[in-house]
Amino acid sequence: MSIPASQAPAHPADTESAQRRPPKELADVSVIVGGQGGDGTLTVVDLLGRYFRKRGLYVYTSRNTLSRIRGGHADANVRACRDPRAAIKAKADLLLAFDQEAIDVARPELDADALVLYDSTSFKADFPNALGFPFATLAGGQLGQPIYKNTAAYGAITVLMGFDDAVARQVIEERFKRRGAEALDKNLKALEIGRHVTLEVPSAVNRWTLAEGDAHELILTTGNQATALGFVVGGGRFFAGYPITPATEIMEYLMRYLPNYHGVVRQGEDELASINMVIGAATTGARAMTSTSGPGLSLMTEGIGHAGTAEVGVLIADCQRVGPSTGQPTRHEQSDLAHLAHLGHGEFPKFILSPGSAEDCFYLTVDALNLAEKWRLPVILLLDQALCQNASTVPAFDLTRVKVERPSVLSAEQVAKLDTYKQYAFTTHGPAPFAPLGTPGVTSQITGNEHDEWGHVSVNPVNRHKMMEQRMGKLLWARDELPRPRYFGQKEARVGLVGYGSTSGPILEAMDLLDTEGIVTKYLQARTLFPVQQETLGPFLDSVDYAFIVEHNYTGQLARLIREEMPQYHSKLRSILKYDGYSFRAPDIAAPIREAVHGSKR
Amino acid sequence: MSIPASQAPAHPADTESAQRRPPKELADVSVIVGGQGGDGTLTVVDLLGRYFRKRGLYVYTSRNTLSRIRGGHADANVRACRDPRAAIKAKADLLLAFDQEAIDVARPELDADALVLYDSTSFKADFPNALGFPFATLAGGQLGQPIYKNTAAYGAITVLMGFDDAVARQVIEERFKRRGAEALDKNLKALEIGRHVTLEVPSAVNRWTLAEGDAHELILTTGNQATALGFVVGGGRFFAGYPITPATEIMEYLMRYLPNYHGVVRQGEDELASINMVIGAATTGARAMTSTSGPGLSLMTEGIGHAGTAEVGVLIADCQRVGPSTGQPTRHEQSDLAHLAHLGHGEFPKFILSPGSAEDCFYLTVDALNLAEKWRLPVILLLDQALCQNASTVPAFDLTRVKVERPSVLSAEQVAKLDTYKQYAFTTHGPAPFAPLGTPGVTSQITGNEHDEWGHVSVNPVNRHKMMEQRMGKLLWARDELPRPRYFGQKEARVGLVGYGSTSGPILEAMDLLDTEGIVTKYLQARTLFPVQQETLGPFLDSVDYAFIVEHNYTGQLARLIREEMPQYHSKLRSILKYDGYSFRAPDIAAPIREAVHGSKR
Amino acid sequence: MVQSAKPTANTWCPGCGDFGVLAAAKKAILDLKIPPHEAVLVGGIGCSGGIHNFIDINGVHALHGRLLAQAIGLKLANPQLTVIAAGGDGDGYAIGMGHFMHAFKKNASILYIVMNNETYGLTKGQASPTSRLGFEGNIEVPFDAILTALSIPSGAFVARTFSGDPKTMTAVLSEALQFNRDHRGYAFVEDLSPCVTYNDTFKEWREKIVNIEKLPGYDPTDRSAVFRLCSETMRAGKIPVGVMHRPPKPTDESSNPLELKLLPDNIGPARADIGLEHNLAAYRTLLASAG
Amino acid sequence: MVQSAKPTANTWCPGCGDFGVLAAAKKAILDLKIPPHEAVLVGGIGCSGGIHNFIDINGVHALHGRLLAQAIGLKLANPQLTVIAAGGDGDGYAIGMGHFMHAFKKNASILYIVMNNETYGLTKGQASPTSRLGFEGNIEVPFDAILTALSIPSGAFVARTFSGDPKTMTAVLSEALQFNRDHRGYAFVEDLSPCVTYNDTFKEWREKIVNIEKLPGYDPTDRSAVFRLCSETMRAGKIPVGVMHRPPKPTDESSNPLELKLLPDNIGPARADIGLEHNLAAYRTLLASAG
Ligand SMILES: Cc1ncc(C[n+]2csc(CCOP(=O)(O)OP(=O)(O)O)c2C)c(N)n1
Ligand SMILES: Cc1ncc(C[n+]2csc(CCOP(=O)(O)OP(=O)(O)O)c2C)c(N)n1
Ligand code: SF4
Ligand code: SF4
Ligand SMILES: [Mg+2]
Ligand SMILES: [Mg+2]
Repeated sequence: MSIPASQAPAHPADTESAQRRPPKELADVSVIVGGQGGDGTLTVVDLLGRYFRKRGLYVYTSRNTLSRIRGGHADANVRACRDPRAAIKAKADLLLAFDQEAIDVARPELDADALVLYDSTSFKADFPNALGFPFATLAGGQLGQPIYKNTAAYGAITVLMGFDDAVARQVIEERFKRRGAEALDKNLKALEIGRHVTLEVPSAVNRWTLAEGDAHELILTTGNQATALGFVVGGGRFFAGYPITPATEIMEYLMRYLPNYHGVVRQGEDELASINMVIGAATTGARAMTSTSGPGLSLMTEGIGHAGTAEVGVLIADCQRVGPSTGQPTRHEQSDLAHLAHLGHGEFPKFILSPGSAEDCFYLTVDALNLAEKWRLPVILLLDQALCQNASTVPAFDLTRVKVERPSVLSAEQVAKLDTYKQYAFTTHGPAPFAPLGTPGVTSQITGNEHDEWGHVSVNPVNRHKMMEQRMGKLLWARDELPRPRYFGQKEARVGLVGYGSTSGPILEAMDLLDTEGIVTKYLQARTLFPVQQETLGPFLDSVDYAFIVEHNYTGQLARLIREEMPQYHSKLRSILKYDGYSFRAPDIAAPIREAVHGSKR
Repeated sequence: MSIPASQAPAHPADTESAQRRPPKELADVSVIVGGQGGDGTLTVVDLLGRYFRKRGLYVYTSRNTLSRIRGGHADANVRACRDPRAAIKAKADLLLAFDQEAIDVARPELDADALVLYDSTSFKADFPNALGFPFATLAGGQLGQPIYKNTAAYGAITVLMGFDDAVARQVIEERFKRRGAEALDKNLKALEIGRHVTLEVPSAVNRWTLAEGDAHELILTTGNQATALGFVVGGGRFFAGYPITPATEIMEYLMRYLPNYHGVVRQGEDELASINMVIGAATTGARAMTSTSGPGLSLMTEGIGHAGTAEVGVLIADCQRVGPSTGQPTRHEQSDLAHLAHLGHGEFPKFILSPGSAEDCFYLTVDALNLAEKWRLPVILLLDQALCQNASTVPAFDLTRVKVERPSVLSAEQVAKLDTYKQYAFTTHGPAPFAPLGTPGVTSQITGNEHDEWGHVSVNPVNRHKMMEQRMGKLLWARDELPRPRYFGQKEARVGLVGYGSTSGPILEAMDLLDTEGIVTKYLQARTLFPVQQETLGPFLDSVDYAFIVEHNYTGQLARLIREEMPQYHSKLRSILKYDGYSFRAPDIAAPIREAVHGSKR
Repeated sequence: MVQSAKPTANTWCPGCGDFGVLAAAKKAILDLKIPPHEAVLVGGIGCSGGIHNFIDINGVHALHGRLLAQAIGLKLANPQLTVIAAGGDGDGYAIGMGHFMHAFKKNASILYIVMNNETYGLTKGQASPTSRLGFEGNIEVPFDAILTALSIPSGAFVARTFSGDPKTMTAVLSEALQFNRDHRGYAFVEDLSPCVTYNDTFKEWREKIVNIEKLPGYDPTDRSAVFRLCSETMRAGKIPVGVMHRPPKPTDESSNPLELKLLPDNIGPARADIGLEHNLAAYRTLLASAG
Repeated sequence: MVQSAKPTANTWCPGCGDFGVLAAAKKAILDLKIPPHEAVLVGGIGCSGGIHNFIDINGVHALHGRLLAQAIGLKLANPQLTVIAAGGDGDGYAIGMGHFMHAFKKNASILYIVMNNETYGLTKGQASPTSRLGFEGNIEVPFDAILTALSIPSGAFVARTFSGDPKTMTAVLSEALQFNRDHRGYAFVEDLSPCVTYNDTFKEWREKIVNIEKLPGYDPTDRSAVFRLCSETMRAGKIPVGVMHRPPKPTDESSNPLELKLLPDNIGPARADIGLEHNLAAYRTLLASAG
């Protein structure tokens, strides 16, 4: 229940007459904050997120920024929910708008009942259900600086949603304590300004109340942060990268973390330098990674192939964004998979792993480090903008689930017991173990030219043939060790979904939606994308009538990859695609499934 | 018929007793010349090739060189045949060896009856049927320079094969006339030295005679030269590249040709510069190309995607070699297709065309230029080492078959008649025409960021969606214009072969082989590899029981690409693969087909 | 008039040094009466690289670091175009460093403007190759593009300007563009262009800049002399600005710019007649020579 | 003794200048008593780059142009290794130019030897960035690595040697390696190493080289002075060789090499203990700080 648009207080002046209603309890709330870059939209979202967490709710935040520093439309979204949701809510309940553009952009995202709270300093909202206060004027007048308008607006929201006053203040304190006493003081005052004016509008007071959740023990993190943390505890000690949205934060976190563990972080002069520094570092036995996004990834193509054939284990985190070329640097897409699965001139083995949540980023990064070193090949950690940068609440990371295993690394003691040490010895089951450069007693040759077992250049056709089989054999030999999918939904469902990365959030929500309509589904969240995991996908596809492959690209890359490897299933595969820079909302996924199910029942 | 090994004149001293036999007529002869780099092996092959051509035979030459400048084993092969053959003969009839290594390397390539002619100056051949003369000693003694041993050996071969004396001399004259009188004179003398000693061995004289062919009107060229020529007549005027085997000769030919046509060739500082110079040039309306091989191609990944999304038509010739990384720079492989078909972060349209012979290189390069410009996208001309560097006899190029069409280019006059000019206008059928930068009356914005119709940066999701469809739509809209396959063999055959590039030569020979055994086959030589040509592959696959996809790589890249696009045919596809750096010989292809056919008949 | 792509609204932070470059470039183009369709601005990737959107000539948005390659390709394909490349210090001196160096060697008559703000603006303020020690944890000595430009034995015009001094900047850009249009070779101008958001150096730079042209011993035709003057100025904690190298009029063809060496007739690939008919005779000869 | 990769047979043309570098490098390593397993030679792609196959230390064959990045990664991961990068002028000054420049800025204590033969040997004699005008149709001014090295304000050791003078070369390489091993920073040595097959300059270079150290005013701590000396020598048609920059012993930490700035304890990534057990406490604190 909510106020019909016609009765809405469009402006403080209109509100006096509004009747009192019992507050609606929100167990799943979504707030958009929109304005120009520099309006402080992210701060409001951050404050709300902090409050929601204290209320024990699951939180998910996302943002739409432009590839520019100030100005231009920017908005952010925060969702709080009693259920764990790692997706943007289909429709928002409240929009805080700092200009009309924010309203126009958000309009299709707003619930029919949504309220627009806005800063009436410089415009009158063109929206039926709107409530305006001159936050900038008020902040300017009382604090001397209109920029506090954002905290004032937060204050208004605390009233609208019936926040606990003390906790609402506590949130401000936590957020601003490091900015000095003056900033803290002014923000607290701004909070009061916002509260004050809103309290004067009876219909606005406790318009909603917020459900209480039980998710108090969670941490709020992003995929980028979780990846950086996973890298450290997985023994990663060398990182080289080059700034690029949405990957930069991995480097920035590691700049903070790694120096405490004898680790090194270098910003390279470009991505070519970065991947090659990482390869150099890895030859000494250091666990090493780079992170990048599309343009940088394309530049690393030659280097990744080199690591493959020289058998140097390295980790590449690819934070996908909208491509090709510079594309849309701040927007979401999953369109690098086809490239990665077929990457580079010539043929070499690599693994492509993809975590399905910020939590998974942590553990899968550890696995990726172990696998890269053991199998002596490049491992790609395939992320995407939403996974990298959207913050979500996840269980605290558990070190007992972390293992650092080094079966391929020979110590000086082990080497001393050998008769011969061949860096590229032929085996029939896996990579030859290697002695990192610098190991006493042996010298190595490491090369990207075709080579014999010693690492010496060879054009012998028999040797070439065997070396190809030795290297490519890893794709078979490693199968049992590669991360398994996660399965969700009803075992007996005949409708399957397959996806990876951040689509997991909206997929799970879509399944719940469909469930309420009696459509039972199940979901295979792929965590190893390459080599294509026949042994898990096969039984899953066998068990369904058809499967929807859900991904953010035009050509259906994951579906094509499955077809290429498992063509016998082709008639079961259907694609749900989105390639406009925005993430799926649950209904985007539910709708085509509903249609197919009803269609097929007709 | 030939001499059994035991009766062979292993050394001049042994030969006096050998009986006279009627000479065997050679209608398909293969000669290997092997030694150390610097022994002049290529010269002998060149001289033989010239003679064979004068005899009206089809000629095919190939070489195995190391990635080093002097020394190390090197060999070359020349085949002459009354039928057109663009493949190395399965077994060679004659080996000219300058050292024992040459014999050891060539041994598996020699016919059971083959003769080894060798320079006995420094070794005695370990081979049953061998004939040695001390060419180096003789040349050193009589000419003062042992290096003329190669021409002396050529002299010996002219006797063995019953060459016409005058023509054999004429060949020397043609080859050395530009090297000055002394060089010519000494080579003529060396020829006589070789003839002289050989004539003294009765069993060696006219051991074979050479069939006469009727292919007198052909030219001898390589894929690289034909591509360069096609580029010029197709209106190509800008080339930028970076040296890399086996692509360098395209640049070197164009350095000679282009300046005569207001054209420009630049050696870039690397492949990144090259592809981006080419893109820059193409924005002015110049038809522009780069050529490279694997490592350079990988580096161009970002640039090619940029051309795709900025809609700049450019041509990239990829001369495939053994990868990944530096791989085997001088060796043969077809392992870049998967990369190219899925190239780069994000998604953009491109065409991948592949000529099946040196002749086809010429015409397909012209087509590629027309298509790149018309469709405003990158076109990849997919070549391979054997196609690029092996010389073969082909019909002289026919300018009446060349067309230069420019439907997408707006002239100043056309522009003047427009109301609005949008570089990226939405259409429903093909690319918007463009006015090259510099066209009076209009200015353009060309960008790799997502953009609106004007070329202005846009993050609007509706625009993004439409732009993706506009660009990717080209892959559908252009289908009718893309080069069609060539078909060979019996229409009614139920066994199909599919291949591309230089594999066409050995495939056609294998089909003839199988034909003699009663196995009828047919061959689809694919000339458009991407987009996968369903409309031609479909009917072909429908018409056979199964199809062998013949290619030089480990994973079966073409077969996988077909599966990805046409999974319904998966059970008909079988792969014949080779990935040891050497080209197919016909029996390599015939054998698995024979086995499959007999197996399936069992 | 045909309606075609027009400049868009500016997206820079208010006060950004790049506004100075934009204004000066517009004025120089106007002063030299270059028709919009004859001029091309190739932008890099970065805040600065967006400049091509804000000026009424042809615009090309290149890949990060590759603007010089595209600009040189453009110029060689159509030598009558006035070609300006403009981007940031990250774009030009980090990922683009190889092309930066080779542009001097190539010596095509294009102008390259680097808007040096000693940081990566668009990716939010990381250290760049010109960042001073300590900036965002930077531990690498800053690169000095002028000293390096002087080290390359080419006939390029080299200068440094400051966004806080638009008059001088306009004069320098006009001179550089005229140099290009006279086919005298490559022109490189580094503009000190503060990033007011992540590295606001306006005040500091205003105090530190020293006009090299006013120093005793200044001779813009003598690289070593200017090299020494710059080194000394820097050692004194100052920043030299002004024209650093103004090559004398060339006396022989070996110092011609690239486009004239390659295209003595000044036609070039874009304007070559590629119609088959007009080339038939020449193509026949060419094909006859092959094989 | 464990049997492991040993040097292979040489593949260079007889007389190639690179033999001089190989001999000098072997001798320097021997003289400094560097155990084979502690030294790594990272080769580029080119004839010269094959050098890592011919010397009894660890060898890495990098990608074309990327040897410096691999070498620096190696050094930072294990600062106790003696790391030499060695390749050609094409590898280092064309495709590798960006890394060439940035290696000075980075200033890790590794040695980089460029075997400059003014051509691309392995791809059969095309013009390289150092080729003179006219060589194989070259129309770009040759790049001079020494002048440019002097233009970068870093604490690097810089020298040029000549393959025809192995004694000096050995001395210079020994000094450079000792400089590295003392963690004093980056060392760059350009060796003039003729390609006897495509560009045999032995005779010419022998006549043209001038030892800069013997010239009046030589001061290897003063970049501008050496810059001028070199420029003048070149103007006179000669080629300066010798130690071009020998930085004084550093007096403060800001001139420390990269590996010491990053790893004051000199342990580094490769030798860090990454066992979970030994890091548990620290990891717990780290994780607690997140979220
Ligand atoms: C290949 C590639 N790597 C990284 C990026 C991300 N990126 C965008 S702008 C930029 C740096 C911009 O710095 P600068 O060139 O100094 O320009 P400014 O914003 O300071 O004007 C980077 C690294 C990219 N677009 N492409
Ligand atoms: C990315 C890439 N581009 C091109 C090549 C081909 N290539 C091999 S060696 C070489 C040049 C070698 O010249 P230089 O570095 O001077 O070495 P030299 O042979 O003269 O010692 C080139 C261009 C390659 N291997 N990789
Ligand atoms: S971030 Fe800096 S460089 Fe970018 S627009 Fe703002 S002030 Fe200018
Ligand atoms: S080609 Fe030149 S550089 Fe290469 S090995 Fe021979 S002489 Fe040396
Ligand atoms: Mg900058
Ligand atoms: Mg060289």
